This record gives sequence, C-alpha cells and structure tokens, in this order.
Amino acid sequence: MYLAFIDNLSNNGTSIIHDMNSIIKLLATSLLFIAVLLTDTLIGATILFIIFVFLFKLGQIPLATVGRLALYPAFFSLLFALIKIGQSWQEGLLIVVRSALAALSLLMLISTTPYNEIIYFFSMFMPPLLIDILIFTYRAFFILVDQIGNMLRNIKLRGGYHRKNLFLNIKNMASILGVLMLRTIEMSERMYLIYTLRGYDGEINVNRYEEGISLTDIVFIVFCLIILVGVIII
Amino acid sequence: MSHIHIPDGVARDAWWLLVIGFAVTLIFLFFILRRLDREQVGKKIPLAGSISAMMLVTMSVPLGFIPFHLNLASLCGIIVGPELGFIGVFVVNLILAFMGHGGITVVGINTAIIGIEVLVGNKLYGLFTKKWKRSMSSALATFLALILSTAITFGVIFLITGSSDAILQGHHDEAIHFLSYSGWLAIVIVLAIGIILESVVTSLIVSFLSKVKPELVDRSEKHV
Amino acid sequence: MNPVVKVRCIKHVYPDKTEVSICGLDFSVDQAERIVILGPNGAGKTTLLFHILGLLSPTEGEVEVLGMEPYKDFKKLRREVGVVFQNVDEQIIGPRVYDDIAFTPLNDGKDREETDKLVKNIAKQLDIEELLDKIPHYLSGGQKKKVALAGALINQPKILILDEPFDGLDPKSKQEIIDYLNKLNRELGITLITTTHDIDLVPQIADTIYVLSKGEIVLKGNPKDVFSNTEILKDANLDAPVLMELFKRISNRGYNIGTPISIDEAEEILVKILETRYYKN
Amino acid sequence: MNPVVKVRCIKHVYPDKTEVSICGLDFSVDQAERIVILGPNGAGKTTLLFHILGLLSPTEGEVEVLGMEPYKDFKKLRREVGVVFQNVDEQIIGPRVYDDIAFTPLNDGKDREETDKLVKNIAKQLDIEELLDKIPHYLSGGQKKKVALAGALINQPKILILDEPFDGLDPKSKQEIIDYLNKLNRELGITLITTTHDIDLVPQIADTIYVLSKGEIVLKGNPKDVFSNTEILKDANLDAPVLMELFKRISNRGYNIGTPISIDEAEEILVKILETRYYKN
Ligand SMILES: Nc1ncnc2c1ncn2[C@@H]1O[C@H](COP(=O)(O)OP(=O)(O)OP(=O)(O)O)[C@@H](O)[C@H]1O
Ligand SMILES: Nc1ncnc2c1ncn2[C@@H]1O[C@H](COP(=O)(O)OP(=O)(O)OP(=O)(O)O)[C@@H](O)[C@H]1O
Ligand SMILES: [Mg+2]
Ligand SMILES: [Mg+2]
Repeated sequence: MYLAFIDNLSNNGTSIIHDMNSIIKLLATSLLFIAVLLTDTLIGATILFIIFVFLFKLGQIPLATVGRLALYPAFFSLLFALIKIGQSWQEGLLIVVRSALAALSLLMLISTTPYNEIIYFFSMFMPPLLIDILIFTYRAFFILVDQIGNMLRNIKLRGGYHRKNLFLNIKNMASILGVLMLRTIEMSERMYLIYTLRGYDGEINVNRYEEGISLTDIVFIVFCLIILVGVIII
Repeated sequence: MSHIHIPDGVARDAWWLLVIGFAVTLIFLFFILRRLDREQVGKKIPLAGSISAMMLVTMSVPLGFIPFHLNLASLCGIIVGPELGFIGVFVVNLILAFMGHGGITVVGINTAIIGIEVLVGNKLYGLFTKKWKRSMSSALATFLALILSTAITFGVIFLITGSSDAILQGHHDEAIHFLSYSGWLAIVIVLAIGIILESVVTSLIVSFLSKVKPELVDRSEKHV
Repeated sequence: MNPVVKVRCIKHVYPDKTEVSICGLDFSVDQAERIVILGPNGAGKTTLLFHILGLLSPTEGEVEVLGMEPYKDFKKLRREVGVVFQNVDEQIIGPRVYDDIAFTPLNDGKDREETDKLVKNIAKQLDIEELLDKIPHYLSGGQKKKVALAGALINQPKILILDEPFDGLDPKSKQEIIDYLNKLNRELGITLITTTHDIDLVPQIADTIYVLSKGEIVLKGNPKDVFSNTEILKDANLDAPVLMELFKRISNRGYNIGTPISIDEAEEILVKILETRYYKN
Repeated sequence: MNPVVKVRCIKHVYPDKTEVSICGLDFSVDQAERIVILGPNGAGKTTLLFHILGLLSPTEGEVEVLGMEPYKDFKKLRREVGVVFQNVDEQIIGPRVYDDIAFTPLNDGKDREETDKLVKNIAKQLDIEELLDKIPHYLSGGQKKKVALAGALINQPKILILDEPFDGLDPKSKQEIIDYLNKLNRELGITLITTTHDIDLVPQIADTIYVLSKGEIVLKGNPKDVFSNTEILKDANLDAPVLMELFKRISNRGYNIGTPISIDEAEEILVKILETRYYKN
C-alpha cells in the first residue's frame, strides 16, 4: 500500500529535504506548485520536470515507485486533454504534463514530511474537529492496513484469490470488505471508550516539534522563488 | 476507478469552478460540524476517522485482473449516514490529494462531487428498502448515485474545458478525430465497468452485513 | 479502611441481549491491593472491568469505586483510574509516542510545560525515552504495551486496570512488565486489577485472586488458597500454576512438604529434603 | 526419508528495509514431526512461517516444502499446507460458520454436496457441529480457533502451521486444542509447525524445538536438550518451562534427580524420593 510506503519514507528518511523546517518546506513547495500551474510552455514543463527529478534524488525518494503515482493524475487529465486536443496537441499535452508535475510536487512534500507536521500545519486554519478526525484516520488507517493485509493473506492461502475468475474473486473480496467494515465500526466504538477514559472530550492537542530555520531552508525557498519568477517571466 | 478524480492543473482557466467547489464543500462541512451533537461528538469523531481510513484501505483490495479500485462512498453513506460520510469523503480526498490521486486545488470540487454519492446513496437506499431487499436496494442506490456523480463530473469537465461540442463534432484532422473518439469510448467503458463493479460489491457487502450485523444496514427503525 | 472498589452482584444485558451476570462472592478491593481476576473465555472478566471503569452501567447490582458510582461520576473517576486494554493498538492515538503520552494531561488542561515534565518523567521510568519521537505503528508489541502503560500512568492514577497485559509478549517482556507493576504498587501504593490467562504468572502479581465462572464469583483468596482448590478451578476450566499443582499432588499422595509460590521457594523446599537424604554427586 | 520442510539460511528484506535473517542451524522437518519455534518478539518466527507458506520469497537462501519452492509453487502447495494465524478474527470471513469452513472446497471448485460432506465431517471431528449455523463474530475465542482450525484442515493438508494458536485462550481451551493437534498428528501423520510464547505448553506439542534469536537458529533439539541449555535460552530472552527450570536448578545444586517433562513425571520422581525418606502423614 503506497500510503504506508510513503509514510515510512517521510518518517524514516534522513535526507537533506527531510531535515528542513516543515513550514518553510511547505511554503517553498507551494511556490513550486504555483509555478507548475502557471507553466505555459513545454520547455518550462521540461525544466520543471528535471528539477523534480533532482529534488526526488536529493530527498532519496525512489522515483520509480513514488513518481509512478503521478501517472494517475496524468491519466485522469487525459479526459481534459482529449477535449483540448481538438484545439492544439501542445495544449493537450501540457494539461497532462502539468497535472503530473503538480502531483510530483505534492509527492515530494509528503514523502519528506511526516504526517503529524502536515496536520500541525492544517491545525493552524482548520477546525479542531476536522484535525481530530485526521488524526484518527491516520491511526485507524495503519491498524486497518494490517488487518486487511492479514485477511488478504489468509484468503490467498485458503484458495480464495482468483486472478482470473472475476466473479468468485469479487465475491470473496466483498466478504473481506464486509468483515473489515464490521471491525472498523466496532474498533471505532472501542476507541471511543478508551479515549473517553483518557480524557477525550472532542479535542486532541496537536504538538509541534520545534525546528529552527537553517541555511538550507533559506536556500531552498529562495530557489523555489526563483523558479516561480522564472516561470512567470518565460 | 469508478470515480474520476479531477487532478490539479487542468482547471486553470476555470478557477471560479474550483472556488465554487471549495465554497460548497466548506459550507457543508461547516454545517455538519456545527450540527454534530455535543453529546455525541466524542463518539462520532473516531467513527468518522475510522470510516475515512476504511475508504482509504479499500483502495488496496485487488479485484482480480482488472486494475480497478473501489472507494465505497455510497456504502459509507448507507452505513454511517450522509454527514459523517461527507466528512469521510473530504478527509479521503484531502489525503489522496497528496498522493497524486486528485489534487490539492480540486479537493473542494472532488469532495462535492463524491459527496453527492454519499448523500444520494444514503437517501435512495432508505427509500428503496421500504419495498425491496437490502441487497437489491443498495445495488440500485449505489448505481444511481454513481451515475449521477459521473454525470456531474462530466458537466464539470465541460465547464472547465469550456466546450461540450469538441467531442461531438470533433476535428477536421481525421487522426485526432479518431484519437478523440476512441479515447472517449474507452473512458465510457471503463467508467461503466467501474460503476457496475462498485454497485455489485456494495450490494454484496450489504447482504453480508445484514446476515452478520443487521442493525448496521437496517432502516426500518429511525437511523442516522 | 473502605475498599476502593466494590462490586455486588451485577447483571449486564448487552444490546444484543447477551446477559452477563457477576454474582456470588462480593468483589472488594483495598487500597494498594493487587488483584487478579481469572476465569474462562466469556466469563465476564472484561465486562466486569468495564463496569468498574464506568464504561457500562449495570442493569442490576451495585458498583462503587472510591466511594463513587463509576458510570455516573465518570469524569471525576476517570482521573483516578488508569487502564491498559488487551489491544493496545487501538489505545494509542499518536501521531507520535510523545503526543500519545501527553494526551491525558493536555486534555485535562495542564499547560505544555507541566505536561512535558510529566511525559519525560514517566518515559524515563518506563525506559522508553528514546521512543518519544517515534510513530506508534513502527513499534513492536512490547514497546506498544509500554507506551500504553505510560499513557495510563501519566495521571498518577490510584487504580490501574490491566486486561490481559501479557498477551503475545515474550517471557522477558512479561517479566519486565510484572516487575514494573510491582514497583508501582510497592512505591506508590497503586491498586492493581489484572485479568490474564497466563496462570503461571499470577502468583507474582496477585495478593488476592477472584475466580469468575458461569456468572458467579466462585472463589476468592490469596494464591495459595485459591490454587489449592482444584475442584472449583477445574470446574471453571482453569488450572493451578504448574508448581502449585505439582506440590498439591505430592501433598495428596501423603507428603505435605509445603506449597511454594515461586520457583525459588520450590527449589529451597526440595533442596532441603534432598540434603538430608543424598550425598551430593 | 526426505524432509518435508527445509530452510537454509534465508534472508528477507521487507519493503521498509527491515532485514530479517534466519541463519545458523538448518531448519529441517520430517513427515509427522511436531516442531515448535521459539524466540523473542521480533525474532522472525512469523517471517519464517511466511516463507514456508510461500507468502514471501526470500531475498537470499533456500526454502523447500515437499520438494517444491513455496513461493513459486504456491498454488500446488497451498492444498498441502493448512494454517491458523494468531488473529483468527481476520481469518474467518464467512457470514456463518458453515460458509467459512466450506470456503476452500467451494473456491477449489468442489460441488455443494461434496463440500457439505467435508464440512460436516470436519465439524464432527472438532466437535463444533452445533456451531455450524452460528455467526462466527459472536463466538468465544476458543470456538473461533476451532472454526479456523476446521477451515484449515478441511483440505486434509499434510502440514499444519500454527502461529501462536494459544493466545487469549483459557487453560481448558488450550488443552483441548493441544489434544486435538496431537490426535491429528498421531492418527493422520500431519506435520505440525507451531510458534508460541506459552513455554509451559511446549513439551506437550514438540518433538523438536528450534530457538530463533538475533537472526540465527541458535538451538535445535528435543525439549529436554533445548530446555536444559539455560545460557542460550536466557540470551534469547526465553525461559525453560517452570518444571524443567526447577529440576535444572536442583541438578545445579548437586542433586541429579532427572528432568521431567510433564507434571506427571515430576510427581513420580518426587514421590519416589519422598517414599524412601518420609513416613506418610
Ligand atoms: N459488546 C458485546 N455485545 C454482546 N455481547 C457481548 C459483548 N461483549 C461481551 N459480550 C458477551 O458477554 C460475555 C462476557 O464477555 P467478556 O468479554 O466479559 O468475557 P471475558 O471473561 O473477558 O472473556 P475473555 O477471556 O475471552 O476475554 C460473553 O458471552 C460475550 O460473548
Ligand atoms: N511487514 C513488515 N514490514 C516491515 N518489517 C516487518 C514486517 N513484518 C515483520 N517485520 C519485522 O521483521 C522482524 C521479525 O518480525 P516477525 O513478525 O517475524 O517476528 P516474530 O518472531 O513473529 O515476533 P512475535 O513474537 O512478536 O510475533 C521484526 O523486526 C519486525 O519488526
Ligand atoms: Mg476479556
Ligand atoms: Mg509472530
């Protein structure tokens, strides 16, 4: 599951990008993101692509596994491209490339910044209830990923995974999801009980881990700013 | 992929649509969060979180040789109600935006669109179960909810690209015309398969649950 | 001294109409007592704990904790009672170990500085300081137990409740947890209420044992007494710890050489007997 | 006779780069042998089982089961190997007990009639006939284990793999499962491979014990030999069963009176000694 994979990258990675101040990194990535949205030329897009490949390398993010995720938005953007392609093929291509690049910038961010840092950022403007839900989602996700992993394994060992027999396979997968749904709801009930015991009454406090601003942070944000300006000028 | 996740960067010229998407989603969220019963809030937060996690995890279930994944928005609407379901969809879209599914500028509009599935799925299911069996009702409710959300997605796509006639009239260039035509055909087929799959799976899950824990899918009593 | 926990013949009906009753002998726990509740699967051990915690309200019968009614005085009692449930995964909310341990004090309105002191202090005691910065799902089972324990203890509760705390742990981790619990009990006078199926560990963490079976508390007493009551234990699907069983059988064969509770005791008894009989070889 | 399972120095790297190696002594299991794998948390017991099951493919080293490579010949081997994992809740997916037990034959394309015979037969053997119509979700821990066992055994596998099968069960349920497993082994010659932290049960279900620690199989042998190796056990965070430990200590004090493996044996040894010394009282 790629979410778990990325979580592992962001938490256990040790690259120079991981070490940056999260808020600065968020701001800098936003600049890159805007630059991507504003790109109007294939040359600009190519340059941005090279920059992302470089940043992935710098962040020790495996391009083949993580970068591949950018193909999803590329695929969906085909819908839009197909319409635009009627007008000019460059226009169509740009749409596809732009959405892939936008995804790359977010993937770079999420692969180098732990979830709790991002939650902290959100907590600066989102209502506390939503933040709590995000925190619960995160924990529940990893508990459920384990469970579904175990269930899929069990099904496979018991002869229930059929790559070719779609009908039987779907039936079995639905059973798994049924069990999972049941357990999810019961788990949330138990969690509720436990957290009430621990004093939960509708607000989890989010802690920020103090980080200073280093030279790297400044260099990075200036770099991103230059790119943005460059894109605007071109 | 029974849903189209609109990605970042395609709606540059229709930014107003994204703003509307955000506005709609935020207004809904605002009212849902405000309406959450103070007494019940402690209980509902873990439930909403768990349901969001469930939707995320569902995407990793292999359905066999076709590379589809489910997201069970309609099912979640049926089980936890439209309000928590809507929050779930928002959370899922927000998290997925960082993973290349959908995008950050389009979280609002994606949530609004898929949120419709939650709402419509839930309401239709309530309506249908008065007459039909739960499995049948859930299949139909999900199917219609997905058709509706897909239709709306296309509406949005046309609004964004500013042309609905592009696909209908095509281009003078034969090659591009063909590309465009077969591309659309492929998309329609893919979506149709996705919608049917999700309806079938939803129905199977509902009938499983009604054997094992019927109160989860029961609407005869008053239920969220 | 008044008992800190008192339960008298409760009955609980779950929403699906499963009836659980816990009658028979009274359940009554003194300050700083170490209690172990034994019983077969489904006897109602967890249900009993839920009532003591105020998570369930009894359909019939009385529950009293520190002179209050747990279900009604939930908010007040919450601060006096710490819990570690069997499935610690669901108990840890994170996002980081630090946040999790800090959860209760922050929710209780303590300020960050005070909380920080508390967290660091408890982490030091449990020797999990280097975990504070970690994400819960990357911890091992034993580490998770310790984090959950830290989260339960940070409020310095008077009573600590543990539902099958040794499940899935290796012998050394079990022993570490036992030693820590006993230290808590000795040094801070914390009352311990534990359930477990790990009968051989029971003598180490029990002053008093309650045996639950078929809706009744059928047995109550110190480990020696309880574990010599083979009949009732068998009836409740339970065994005595191996050592006690062995010496019980020896005594049944007519040789009353004592009932050791630990391996050390047993060793001494046997060596004493052998010394008078054998030449060392 | 060729071993049915053979593992030679495997190394596995999980996607998050956690490296698990299982080297040292060779792991080699004969037909109808009863194996127990011991080791501290995180030693790699489950990882080893996953390789034997063909769920993982080793980064280095060799695994052979019934002369095949489990990862490659997964489909063939699947029918010969039954499994019960620790968390049976994740293993039982049928809406009714019957459906769950019937899962494998139906998925293998057997018809309803044949399946029905198989299900009824295995249910009878495990004495769970009256559960067939129940919803698994509401069964007790011990009952769930039996259902999972039935699901694993319905194909009449040659090898049965159990990952911590006794977790959370009460003593009687543990004993029932042990007795049933031994019956399977005796009567049908099923090979048993078990992991557990319940050391006192090990002598009852092990012909051969493997001890895993720090990436190595550090010890291999029959229970008597393995459990007398206190040094290595301690080093692996393990204990010997209480009885063996006791008699080991006695022997260290200079009295070699034997190493009993069961409580019956211990009783006889002690009574014999006492008979020659004491008057019955
Ligand atoms: N939420 C629930 N809904 C319905 N029945 C329940 C629920 N929780 C427990 N029960 C039933 O109540 C009885 C007592 O269960 P409880 O969990 O208290 O037993 P236990 O002694 O803790 O068992 P174990 O040793 O397996 O943990 C059982 O018959 C169980 O099936
Ligand atoms: N899916 C996984 N991804 C990454 N690391 C893993 C995974 N599964 C296990 N590990 C790691 O591999 C090592 C061996 O784990 P394993 O589960 O095999 O141990 P075990 O002996 O079964 O322990 P236990 O007694 O706790 O069940 C541990 O360090 C564990 O953290
Ligand atoms: Mg219990
Ligand atoms: Mg294991």
